[in-house]
Amino acid sequence: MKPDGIDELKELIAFLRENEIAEFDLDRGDLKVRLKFASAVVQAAPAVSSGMDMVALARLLSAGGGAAAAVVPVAAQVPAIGASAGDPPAAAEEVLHILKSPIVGTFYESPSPGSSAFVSTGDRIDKGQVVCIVEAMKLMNEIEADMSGEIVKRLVTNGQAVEYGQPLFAIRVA
Amino acid sequence: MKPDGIDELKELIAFLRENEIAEFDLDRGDLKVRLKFASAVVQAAPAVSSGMDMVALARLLSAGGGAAAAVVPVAAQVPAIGASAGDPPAAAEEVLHILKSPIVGTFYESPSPGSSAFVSTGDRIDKGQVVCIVEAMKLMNEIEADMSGEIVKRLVTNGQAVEYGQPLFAIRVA
Amino acid sequence: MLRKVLIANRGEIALRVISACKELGIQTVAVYSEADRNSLHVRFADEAVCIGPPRPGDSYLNVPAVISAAEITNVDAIHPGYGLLSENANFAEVCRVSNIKFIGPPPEVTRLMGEKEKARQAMKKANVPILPGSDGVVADAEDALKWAGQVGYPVILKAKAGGGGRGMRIVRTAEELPNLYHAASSEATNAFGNGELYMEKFIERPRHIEFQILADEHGNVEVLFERECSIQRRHQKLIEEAPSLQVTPEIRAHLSATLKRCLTEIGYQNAGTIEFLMDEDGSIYFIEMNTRIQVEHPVTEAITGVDLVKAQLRIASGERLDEILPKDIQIRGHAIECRINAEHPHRFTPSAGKITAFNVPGGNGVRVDTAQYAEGVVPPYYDSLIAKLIVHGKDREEAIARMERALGMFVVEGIETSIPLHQDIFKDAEFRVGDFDTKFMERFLARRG
Amino acid sequence: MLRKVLIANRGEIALRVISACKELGIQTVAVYSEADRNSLHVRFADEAVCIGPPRPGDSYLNVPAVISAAEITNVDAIHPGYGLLSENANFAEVCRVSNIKFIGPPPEVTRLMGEKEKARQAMKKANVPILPGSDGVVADAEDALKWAGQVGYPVILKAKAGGGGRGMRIVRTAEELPNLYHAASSEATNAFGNGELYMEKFIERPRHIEFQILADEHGNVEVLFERECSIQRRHQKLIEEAPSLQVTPEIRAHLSATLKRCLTEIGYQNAGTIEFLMDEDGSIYFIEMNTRIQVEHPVTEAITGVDLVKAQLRIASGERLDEILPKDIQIRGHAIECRINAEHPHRFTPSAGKITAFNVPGGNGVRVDTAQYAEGVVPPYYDSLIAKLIVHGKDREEAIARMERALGMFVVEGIETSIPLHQDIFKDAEFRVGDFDTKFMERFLARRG
Repeated sequence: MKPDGIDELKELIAFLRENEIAEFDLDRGDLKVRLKFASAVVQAAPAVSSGMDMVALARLLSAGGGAAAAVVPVAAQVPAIGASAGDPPAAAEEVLHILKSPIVGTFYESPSPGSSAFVSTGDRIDKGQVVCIVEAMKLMNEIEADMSGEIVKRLVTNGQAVEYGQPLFAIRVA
Repeated sequence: MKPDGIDELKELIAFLRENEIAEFDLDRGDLKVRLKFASAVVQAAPAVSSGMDMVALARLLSAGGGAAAAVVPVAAQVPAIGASAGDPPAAAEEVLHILKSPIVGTFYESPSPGSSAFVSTGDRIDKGQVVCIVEAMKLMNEIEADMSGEIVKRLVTNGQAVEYGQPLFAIRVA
Repeated sequence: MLRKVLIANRGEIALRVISACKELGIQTVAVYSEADRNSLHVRFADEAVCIGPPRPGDSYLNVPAVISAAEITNVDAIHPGYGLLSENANFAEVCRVSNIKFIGPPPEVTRLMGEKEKARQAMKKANVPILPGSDGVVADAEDALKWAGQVGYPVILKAKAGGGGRGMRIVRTAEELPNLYHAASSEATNAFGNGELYMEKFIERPRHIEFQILADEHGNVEVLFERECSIQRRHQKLIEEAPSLQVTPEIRAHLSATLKRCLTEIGYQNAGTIEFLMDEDGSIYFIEMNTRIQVEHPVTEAITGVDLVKAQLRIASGERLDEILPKDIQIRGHAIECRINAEHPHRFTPSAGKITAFNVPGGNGVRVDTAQYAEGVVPPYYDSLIAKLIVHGKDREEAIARMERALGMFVVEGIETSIPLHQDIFKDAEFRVGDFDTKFMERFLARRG
Repeated sequence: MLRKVLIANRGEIALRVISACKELGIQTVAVYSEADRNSLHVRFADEAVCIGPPRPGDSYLNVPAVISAAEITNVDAIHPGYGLLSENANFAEVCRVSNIKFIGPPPEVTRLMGEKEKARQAMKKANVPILPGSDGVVADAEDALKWAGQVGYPVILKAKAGGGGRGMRIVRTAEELPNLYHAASSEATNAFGNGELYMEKFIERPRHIEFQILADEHGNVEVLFERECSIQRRHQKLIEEAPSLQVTPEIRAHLSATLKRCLTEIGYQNAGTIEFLMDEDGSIYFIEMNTRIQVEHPVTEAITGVDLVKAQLRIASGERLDEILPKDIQIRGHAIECRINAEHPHRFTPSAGKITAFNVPGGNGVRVDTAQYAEGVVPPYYDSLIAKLIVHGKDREEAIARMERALGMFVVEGIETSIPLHQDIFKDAEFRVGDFDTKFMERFLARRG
């Protein structure tokens, strides 16, 4: 399997399936694969592989001289968009920048209830521009964009509790 | 298995399937494989390796350049001599037969103290020939050769306690 | 003190005995089948001897192999654990002939207790209550009425030649007896060509209660209270607790005194358990004696602070009970054990295989007895018990809460276990109230659907 | 009862508090740094909030982050565990302002006990014995002789301006005092330009003894006996036991009564520990109070049967001690704890990394408190404690034997741990006799070479 072996990975999975493999681990040099077919898991099992994001996996696997391995841990909280664990292999792939919450608190889209949102999907924003508020301990903390670009998606809802590092906005970097 | 060893991986899996393996772990140098067949998960009792052809497996696994031995499950009792994991697959290899103790007890080389040994290194023996005694519960159990051939090495010393399955003699099968 | 002991068992109980030996400074020898080569009892014993292929008959039940292993390792004694050779009087006799101490009662006592009717008579002689029976067939309905009048209703009529429920009737009042007698008798005649009936006291809601005893080799016997073991499925215990909610201090004191006398007379030695059925009205009837350490012994250890396996080893070393036990043993708190089996929690099918993740719960009041570990394998050849989870709390309520949190923190992946079943049982209202009997699991499984 | 509690800690103590909450039916919220994402306290809590990057200052010690996490999860209370924010009076005050119950004493009490001299005075006022000191500098050798005559020899002279041992002399008799006084004073003058000296009672072989207390919010205080914590290296406790071999029933009863009175006066609430130094002659002197649950609390739980963390939660829920504790708490048996650290057993260098195998000992009388597991990672950012191994036996001898067998069955691979160090200590004759002091580890390490 070569570094860019998405096709081979697919082939392998198909082959495993054909052979009615239930679980499969492979660890070879900088490559690690672990999977469990959903059908084989009789029930109740922690669905490690269900919802396995093949694109993200491929990106991880293709991470060139890959230092770390692609793992699928129990509580893997890899955000669907923009895991950006490596550089784009081919071009085509668009990598979005994720603006994460620097603090724990409550997310607000606007400076006060009823007023309009700081930013909306499709807006162009500049680095340093206030994009939302995270309230912590009664303090309204203005959160500034850390990159210029275009808001592609807001990833939380107004009034939602957010933890440290939680993705708030996906930004197409200009 | 070479970096592009998907074919060999397939061959291995086919082999495992043929041999009705339920689960398989391999850890050799930088290669680790672990799998579980779906059919085995559903049934009870995967009887891991019993009856598995270790020599054939060794040959299969030695295809690559891998250093360490192919180890498998729990009870795999690869005898020191003759497992030949790792060396060239081709002919050259001499496979020795290991005569194991069928019971727990004390090994004696001769019928009584002072008398000469049943067999010595270099002796030709026939299947069914008594090669030693294992004393258990005051009973002298005569152990017979289960193959004809030549005694290459005695693997225990006179008067030594032996457990079930302990290698007693290495025999070059004629 | 014994110098070196061979443990003729596997799994958690082998490890339990090894632990006790280590704490007493006794050397240990493990025996193992080819399937158990990587087991923890092999790893933690001072020596280990492979005694045969995986099948128990070829290894753990193979008397010559076990004795030979004991001889080549030069041990003083063999601890048989539970199951396997533990109640095999012949094995105990071979040990004796081979000059190896068998850690348990003498073979004669094991043999006596192994024969149901003889054991019943021995107990009866010592005034231990046994389940009343008609001592042979009753002549007719008249005779049956008389007998039932003596022991009290309900009673059960059973065909002498019978089986499978035919010729069997439960009788709850004197009025219905004659009709039921004739129905049963003619059913028996039709089915077996023999209409003779015998009778027994019938217990509507039997509880399984057992008493732990210890006896030294100098004629002293102590009773370490009871365990409640009614949560069973097909006669396999699933959950045990101590003390029993139903055993009053009076019953406990009275029965303890009787058992002490009885077992002294019999000449019992080492650890043993006397099993009873208990009626709703608190009447209690001897069923049988187990002449070995019990799977569920840890609940007794929890409430008494006595290490039963260490006591076994010290008794076998010739010590006296008054050297081994504290003066005044009190029941302290409440303990519950769940048997964690490698089996499907709904279908009860065994689930052997490799354990991929294994995280045992710990913390206050939690004990785990297990020989399993992450990356270990549950072989298909032996019983499905992979761990015992025991909790101890100041009362039953605390013990239940503790068990629930411990079950929730017990992670086993790779195989199916009974953990989800136990979690469901602990949520069950009937279980929580504690007023159950040996038919609990039938009702529970019907409720769960 | 509290409805939902946030645990402002990590590792084994976070899991310990989660367990206690589960047993009381309280919902739990874990907080975690990015380094602890896969930790068991995150897995077993009902909810979990990431509060910052790995460094403690940015996460576990970050007050706004912890309070915000409590606010967005709408908890009633915060349990601080030990270390981290547990003795931070300002944090307790922020909790109060935020209408979140801080599970511990009021900030005023924490603050009082945090200031050494104030704490000493508070204790002295309540007749708790404190280490005698000269209340400021002594005027001259004459004055020093007089003071030493009052408190008894040995005493120690210390430079008021001093440090590093200069201007310091231990005085064992009145005869040698004048010369030593002048030597110390001139040494101090030379070193610091100030020859003033003060004096303290000197303890040749100090034992570290501490008393566990519980106080409710209604003015009731109970003392749950003492712990012996003299086995320390660089003021880090390694092994703790309860009870202490040196504390007589008289000392225990007298001190308990005094502490009860004292802490009632101070208005103490929740769990706390009073640390003492004990002299060879049995004299005992207050050092400081820890206003939180202690790492070594399980040894007290083992000998008393009281769940201290559940007691904390129930106290914070407003319950009274007489509802929480049994009428008559007795010391039962002997308990010992080993702190298993991720560090080299000889060089004491920390050893972070991935744990490849992790098999905790179980069985009778063994408790393990840990948040580690096979394939888990010990991050390099926090303290090195990865597990507490606690044993309980009928006496110290049984506890020691049990600890030795449990240490031998504790398998940790992938990182270095202090297990081999503990095994060596348990073999040490001085340790086994039990007659040691806080300088034990120095002697032990010198012996071991």
